[in-house]
Amino acid sequence: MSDATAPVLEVENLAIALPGGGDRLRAVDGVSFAVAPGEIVCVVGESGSGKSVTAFSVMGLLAKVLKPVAGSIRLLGEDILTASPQRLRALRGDRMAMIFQEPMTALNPVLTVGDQIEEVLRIHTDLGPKERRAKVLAMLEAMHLPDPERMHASYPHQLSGGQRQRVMIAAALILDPALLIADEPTTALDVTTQAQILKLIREMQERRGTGVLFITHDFGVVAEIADRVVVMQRGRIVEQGPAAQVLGNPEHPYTKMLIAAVPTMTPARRPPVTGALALETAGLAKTYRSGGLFKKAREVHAAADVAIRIHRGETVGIVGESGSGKSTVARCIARLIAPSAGQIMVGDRDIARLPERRLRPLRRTIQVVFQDPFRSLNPRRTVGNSIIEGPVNFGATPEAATARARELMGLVGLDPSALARYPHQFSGGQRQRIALARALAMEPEILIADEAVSALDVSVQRQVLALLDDVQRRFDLAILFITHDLRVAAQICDRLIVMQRGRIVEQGPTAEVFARPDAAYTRALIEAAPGREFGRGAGQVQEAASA
Amino acid sequence: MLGYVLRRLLAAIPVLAIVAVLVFLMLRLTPGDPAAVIAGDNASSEQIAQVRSKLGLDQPLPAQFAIWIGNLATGNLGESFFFKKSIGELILGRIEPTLSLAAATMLIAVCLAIPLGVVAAYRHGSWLDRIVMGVSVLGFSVPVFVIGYLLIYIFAITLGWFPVQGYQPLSGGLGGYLHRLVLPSLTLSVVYIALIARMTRASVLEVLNEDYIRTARAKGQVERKILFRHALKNAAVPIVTVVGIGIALLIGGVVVTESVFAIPGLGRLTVDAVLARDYPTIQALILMFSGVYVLINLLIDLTYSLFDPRIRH
Amino acid sequence: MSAEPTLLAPAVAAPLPLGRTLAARLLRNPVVALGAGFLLLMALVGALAPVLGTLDPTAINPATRNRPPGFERTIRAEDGTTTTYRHRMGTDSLGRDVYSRVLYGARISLLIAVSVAALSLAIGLLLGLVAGYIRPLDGPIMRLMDGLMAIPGILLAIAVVSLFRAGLPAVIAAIVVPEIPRVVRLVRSIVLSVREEPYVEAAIMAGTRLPLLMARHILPNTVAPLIVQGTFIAASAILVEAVLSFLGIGIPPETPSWGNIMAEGRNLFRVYPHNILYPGIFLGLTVLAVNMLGDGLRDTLDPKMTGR
Amino acid sequence: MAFRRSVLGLVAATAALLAPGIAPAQTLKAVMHSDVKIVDPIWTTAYIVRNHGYMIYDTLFALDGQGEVKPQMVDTYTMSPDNLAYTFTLRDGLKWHDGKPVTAEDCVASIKRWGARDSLGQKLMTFVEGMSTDDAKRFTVKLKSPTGLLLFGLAKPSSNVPFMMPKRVAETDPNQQISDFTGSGPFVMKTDEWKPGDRIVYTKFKDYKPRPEPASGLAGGKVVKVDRVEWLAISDQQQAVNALLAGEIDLIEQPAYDLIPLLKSDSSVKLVDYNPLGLQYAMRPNHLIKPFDNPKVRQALTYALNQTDFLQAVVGDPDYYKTCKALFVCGSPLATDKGMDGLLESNFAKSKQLLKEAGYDGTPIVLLHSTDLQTLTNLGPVAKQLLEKGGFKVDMQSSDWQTVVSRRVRKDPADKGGWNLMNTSWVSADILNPVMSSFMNMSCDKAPFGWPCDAEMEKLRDDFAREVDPAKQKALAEAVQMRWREVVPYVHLGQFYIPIAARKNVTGILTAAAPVFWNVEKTK
Repeated sequence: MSDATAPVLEVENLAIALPGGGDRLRAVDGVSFAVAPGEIVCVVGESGSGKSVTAFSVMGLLAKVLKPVAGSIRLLGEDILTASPQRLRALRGDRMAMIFQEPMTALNPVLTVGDQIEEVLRIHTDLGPKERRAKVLAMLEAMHLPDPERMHASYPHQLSGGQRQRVMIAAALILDPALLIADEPTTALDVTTQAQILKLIREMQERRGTGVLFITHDFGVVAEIADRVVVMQRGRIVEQGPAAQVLGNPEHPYTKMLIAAVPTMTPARRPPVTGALALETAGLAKTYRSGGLFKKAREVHAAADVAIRIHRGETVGIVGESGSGKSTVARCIARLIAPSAGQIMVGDRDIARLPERRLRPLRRTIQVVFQDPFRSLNPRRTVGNSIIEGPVNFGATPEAATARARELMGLVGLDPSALARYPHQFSGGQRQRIALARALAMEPEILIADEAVSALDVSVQRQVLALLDDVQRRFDLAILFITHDLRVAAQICDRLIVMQRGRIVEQGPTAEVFARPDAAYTRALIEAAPGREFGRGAGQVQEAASA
Repeated sequence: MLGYVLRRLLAAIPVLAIVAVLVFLMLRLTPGDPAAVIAGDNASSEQIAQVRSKLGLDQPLPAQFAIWIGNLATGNLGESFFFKKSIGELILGRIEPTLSLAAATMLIAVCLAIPLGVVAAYRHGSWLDRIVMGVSVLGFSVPVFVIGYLLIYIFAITLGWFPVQGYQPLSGGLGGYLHRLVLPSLTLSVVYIALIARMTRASVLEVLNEDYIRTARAKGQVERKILFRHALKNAAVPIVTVVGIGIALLIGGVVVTESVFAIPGLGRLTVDAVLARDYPTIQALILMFSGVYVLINLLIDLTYSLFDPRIRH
Repeated sequence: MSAEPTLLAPAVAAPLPLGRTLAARLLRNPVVALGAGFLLLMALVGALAPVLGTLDPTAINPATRNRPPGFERTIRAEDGTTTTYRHRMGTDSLGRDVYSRVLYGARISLLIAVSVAALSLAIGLLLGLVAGYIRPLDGPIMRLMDGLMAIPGILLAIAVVSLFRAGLPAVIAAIVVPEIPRVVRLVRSIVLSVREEPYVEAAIMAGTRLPLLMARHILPNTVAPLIVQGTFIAASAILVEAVLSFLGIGIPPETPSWGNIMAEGRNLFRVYPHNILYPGIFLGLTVLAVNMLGDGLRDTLDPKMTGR
Repeated sequence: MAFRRSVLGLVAATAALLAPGIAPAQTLKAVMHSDVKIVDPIWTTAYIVRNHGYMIYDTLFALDGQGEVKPQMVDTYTMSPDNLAYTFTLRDGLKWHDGKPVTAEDCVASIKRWGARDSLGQKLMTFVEGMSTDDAKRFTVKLKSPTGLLLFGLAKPSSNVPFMMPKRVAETDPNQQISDFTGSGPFVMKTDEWKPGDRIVYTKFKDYKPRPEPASGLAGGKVVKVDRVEWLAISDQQQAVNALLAGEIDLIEQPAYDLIPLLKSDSSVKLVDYNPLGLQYAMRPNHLIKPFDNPKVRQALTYALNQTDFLQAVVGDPDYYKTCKALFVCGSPLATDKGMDGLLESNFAKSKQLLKEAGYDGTPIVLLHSTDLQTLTNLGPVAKQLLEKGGFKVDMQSSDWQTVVSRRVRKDPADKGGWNLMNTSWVSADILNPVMSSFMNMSCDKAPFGWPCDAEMEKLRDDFAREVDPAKQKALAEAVQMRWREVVPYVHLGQFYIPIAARKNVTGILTAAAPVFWNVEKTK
């Protein structure tokens, strides 16, 4: 709260009531902070912390069921909570603007990009069509978008994710608002794109002196961009202060825990694993063909010439951005899809082409933990039934399988009596534990974790990673770990495979790859990771496993 | 685009072939014997047999089918057993009333239903919304002919505003044509108003929850423009779909409405043909309706790209 | 989901997704309660028709045709005793008691509604599951369904009715056949989307065989949409039966169904409106009730489809 | 509301502006009992086609209002002394619609085609030695033996009526339909405006030369007093009546009985009884298969049934029905009650007794029931109820009339697509004597559906055909009726009358066996 300049935004003692039936009475309570001109304030917290509700209440865009019950929000000294709807509309887009998490859905798919940026000018200015157009083109240019003329006439679906977010920023900043609210603006983007967008926000904000309220869950991003940090937990602010202070010297235990949970970008040196070879692929490829009689046949090489070796007790990571083919490889190996070419050797058997009937007996060897904890368990079956399904398929009696399931529940840190419950009674992290128990119940040799921790909050993520590490050692598992997150990969993988456009561009021991990346793409990935210097906690993983 | 249309038309061929086989088999398995109907009340068995052989009904089924398909391929729909006219001519003579009825019905339905649906969605949860939705459920719940009789009773008999029945071709003057079209198309449109209003409401409601509506609000846009500039165009695809399905299903309602209002259209021709076991006419009609269905589906798919730039063919 | 507690938050009784609490939740919805209540009433009326002061609904009496509601007739029994019977809803063109016919008609109309819904769902479900999961059969089944879809339903029904001898089974079949493709499409689309769900893939990875996979993981997902679809099919079945009767190809006229009574009465709409009025009210209200039930069920079971 | 009214006003105003003077006043719009789909009155017996025939064709002879045979196209005729040769001379000035004169050759060809098709015609042809043309206007028919059937046959009032057609048309194979609709009758068919299922249009034939006598029945001068007649197909009776009351049409040939009170109560409409003989209901058993192959079971029908129930159920208003036990129609010369005592009085005990004697095993009899023809629909349930009381088991199978028509010609067992009983109706003019009445034909396989077989009855009919003396004819008719009682080829269920409903300003509807449109006038 700088005294030199009047703050753009002042939130004081804000409280917003939740409709009845929630786990707490207020979505946010007693929230006070300020944003000065030219300052980037990051509000950071895990899901449910109330950070987005705060942002939306500033815009006056709260859902009708959420009602501010106390406090004030002042934009340039004007109280927003008591402003008339007309006044709010006049302020929105003009004095304050917002960009959102998902640039695809935040842009109207049936209107051109230029039209949507111009809309702001039409609402708030008296400019003629020509002037508006000129202004929009200039803005697009300033956003470093190629070929502004063409861009102006394009529809959102014709743009890449990064370009869409640039368009959103253009629309938000075209009238030079005093305040820009950015709600997780880079979460849905690939890491290289994220870096560019963060840079752009920084650049724009510096040039125009805009105050920015930046909502994020990612400490990497915070480290990259924040001037000041506000940490929220369960609707309250637990700590706030200059970025260097909060990140470098947190006071509140929650902040400490969060920061400790962020994996470091510097992987520990791990001894090479020398267990038996569990899995080997050669020339693995998956090609999708489309088209027919009147259509040009099109081939998409989702994966090509993939050769992977995994030993028992070893964790091999596959990293890459979306579309790199990393998930395709995982699904081929799990034989959820049939590869187009190549071999998948499990022990001495090639399972690449086995028909389902002959594959089934071999299924237990490879198990998968999927990304989405909310969809990976059948909502209509008890957790116990889900866990014993596999063993019973393979001849175990339900009683024996249930006994084993109880053991496994304990092993993954859950109460064995919870077997009778349904998935919706568990949190996301608990469900991932259950999914892991289900996989372990099959006594697999190979475990595929397909973005298994990507949907989890950082503190939960740390626990699950620790658990994975633990069970690997217990069962001498070979783990194929698919992720887009370099930090996570650095944390857990013995060896790393980097994929781009369906092909492996680099592989090697994790520390080696991070220290001396060979491929340009690998280098770009590492460079782009936000807050590269930030993060520690590698040493704390093990102790969290039992939490 | 052209390639897409061609591909879709080609894909329609197997569908129509299946329809042809289904219809052909179904008719040949029915107990009615057109020969007996044609030969008349006092015909002897020999006379009936003669008629049967003259109509080619004594040949084995595959041969009959082959002949029919062969004729179709040359564009010959065949000749009606009863009307002593070529079926093409028969159908042509009946198209205008049915087309007029269908067009007027859909026009009324769309013009009334879409505004109703949009308003209901915007005033979601209000008494207005409940009334629109309640009345539309009622619209689903009453048989077409009851609606027809009610409208006739009120508007034709009691008030005398419209004629009770009949059709006047467009060539007989626009005024009379419209005057006679009002009640039948109103009757038939009730269910479509209900259908389209509900779909519009649902679709607009869904769109109103989209992120880009929030974006528009964040820009300071007023609600009216949000509704019509942002929401309606996005909601159009499901609405167009339901309108299209409506057109394709119209024939069912047309059959009844044409009977109630004595309109000489394809619907009545179909019922007459079925009751008379006029195989060639039934076959041709059903095949034609199926073709229309396929074409309408294609047209709908093509109009999608008008509303949604993401859909390109 | 902030801090991760090892144990669960307070243990809640496990609610079955389609269990008792759901029923309670459904009945709290006034629309559902009203619809279900009315349907129950109609079912009771149909079942109890014989003891609700009715006559034989098929007994004709040429001497007292087309009498207005409230007309009283003296009935002479075999043993010579006489009783006075009041025709609450008048008599029809054969002197049959409209009140009795309407009450007995509830049986037929509801029977048609229920059996059409059950049959089209059952057949559609089977075909849809097969099409959705057995790749080589998908093409042929869906092409056949496309063909069936392309034939206007009412024409298909007319054709099917004339295929069999006119009667209840024929009418039911006639209404079922055009409904099947829509159910098949619905089931197939659910199957296609559910089979991509991670928990289904997990079951595959667990070595679960196809029949079990279907029954355990796929089928339950179709239940809610099918129940909703079923109510709408039931509503349309009652209406289609009325229309078939209107066109003169419904169930035999001596068997009373609402559609049938109305179809018979329609020629006399102006002179004797009671013939069409009473069954019309029963039919309209019942269809309304079914539709309301369907709307309510959909809102509760399948919020995504709301308003369709 | 105000808005709607102004829109309506606008529509009405546009209508007035755009409609080209409405249709000319002298157009008569009629709704007939059915749509004209087949247009060959020789080929089908359908009454609507007969009516169509009376519009565009003419006959050589015709029955007048008193039921007497009168020349129509024929000017004069002579008989040879031995009654074996008839020579007919055509009137002057008869023309086909294409302008060519009507010739004797045309008439001979037309009689031949009719004789090949019509049941009475076929009988008649068994008497005919040969036909020859003497000149353009004269032709001679030579008989093998004397018969009263020739003139009566040529004047046959109802289906199939021996209509005269041009030779080129009359030479069409009798089993195929004609496709040239040239006649010489008082109206011309507008083939270009004929839309089956919608309307058929006739215009006045300007060159028609009516006879000088006043019109009487189907005979006399056929003077056309309107320019144009349109028959509209309105399948919905209620709508037809609505249209009549609203003045959109001028006439309904067969208004539904239940709607007659509505018509009676409206002062702008009148009901005209044009056909004093009316129509008759008949029930036909199938003689080929069990149980009606047994005469006793057929006799049980005559005891179990009664006419009143049927007539009340269908007609209701006693003004429009008559119970009549005479087979050849009450009000006709051959009407008699002889041999009818105790029959048709619903004597269920007697019926049950007969069934017991016959050893009826309770197998349900299949009763074909048509549900789409107004005048037949209610017969089925009444029949079922009476027969069940009379000891039968009845399986009433409902369908549309065309299904009945195609099913009744099947000789299969009842449970394999055949049938046992069916109901129908015919105009009395078709059954005025034993030869005309087609259900009385008991020539086994050659008989119409039902296929009754009785040599004695056939002999009586043959005798009747040869008889020319009316008194002896009557005696023969009585004998036929006595024989009918034993063998029961069919059961008649009563006579009924269908009035024409017309706007008050429609006058001149003739009393005749068929509804005809000459002499009909439309005044302002």
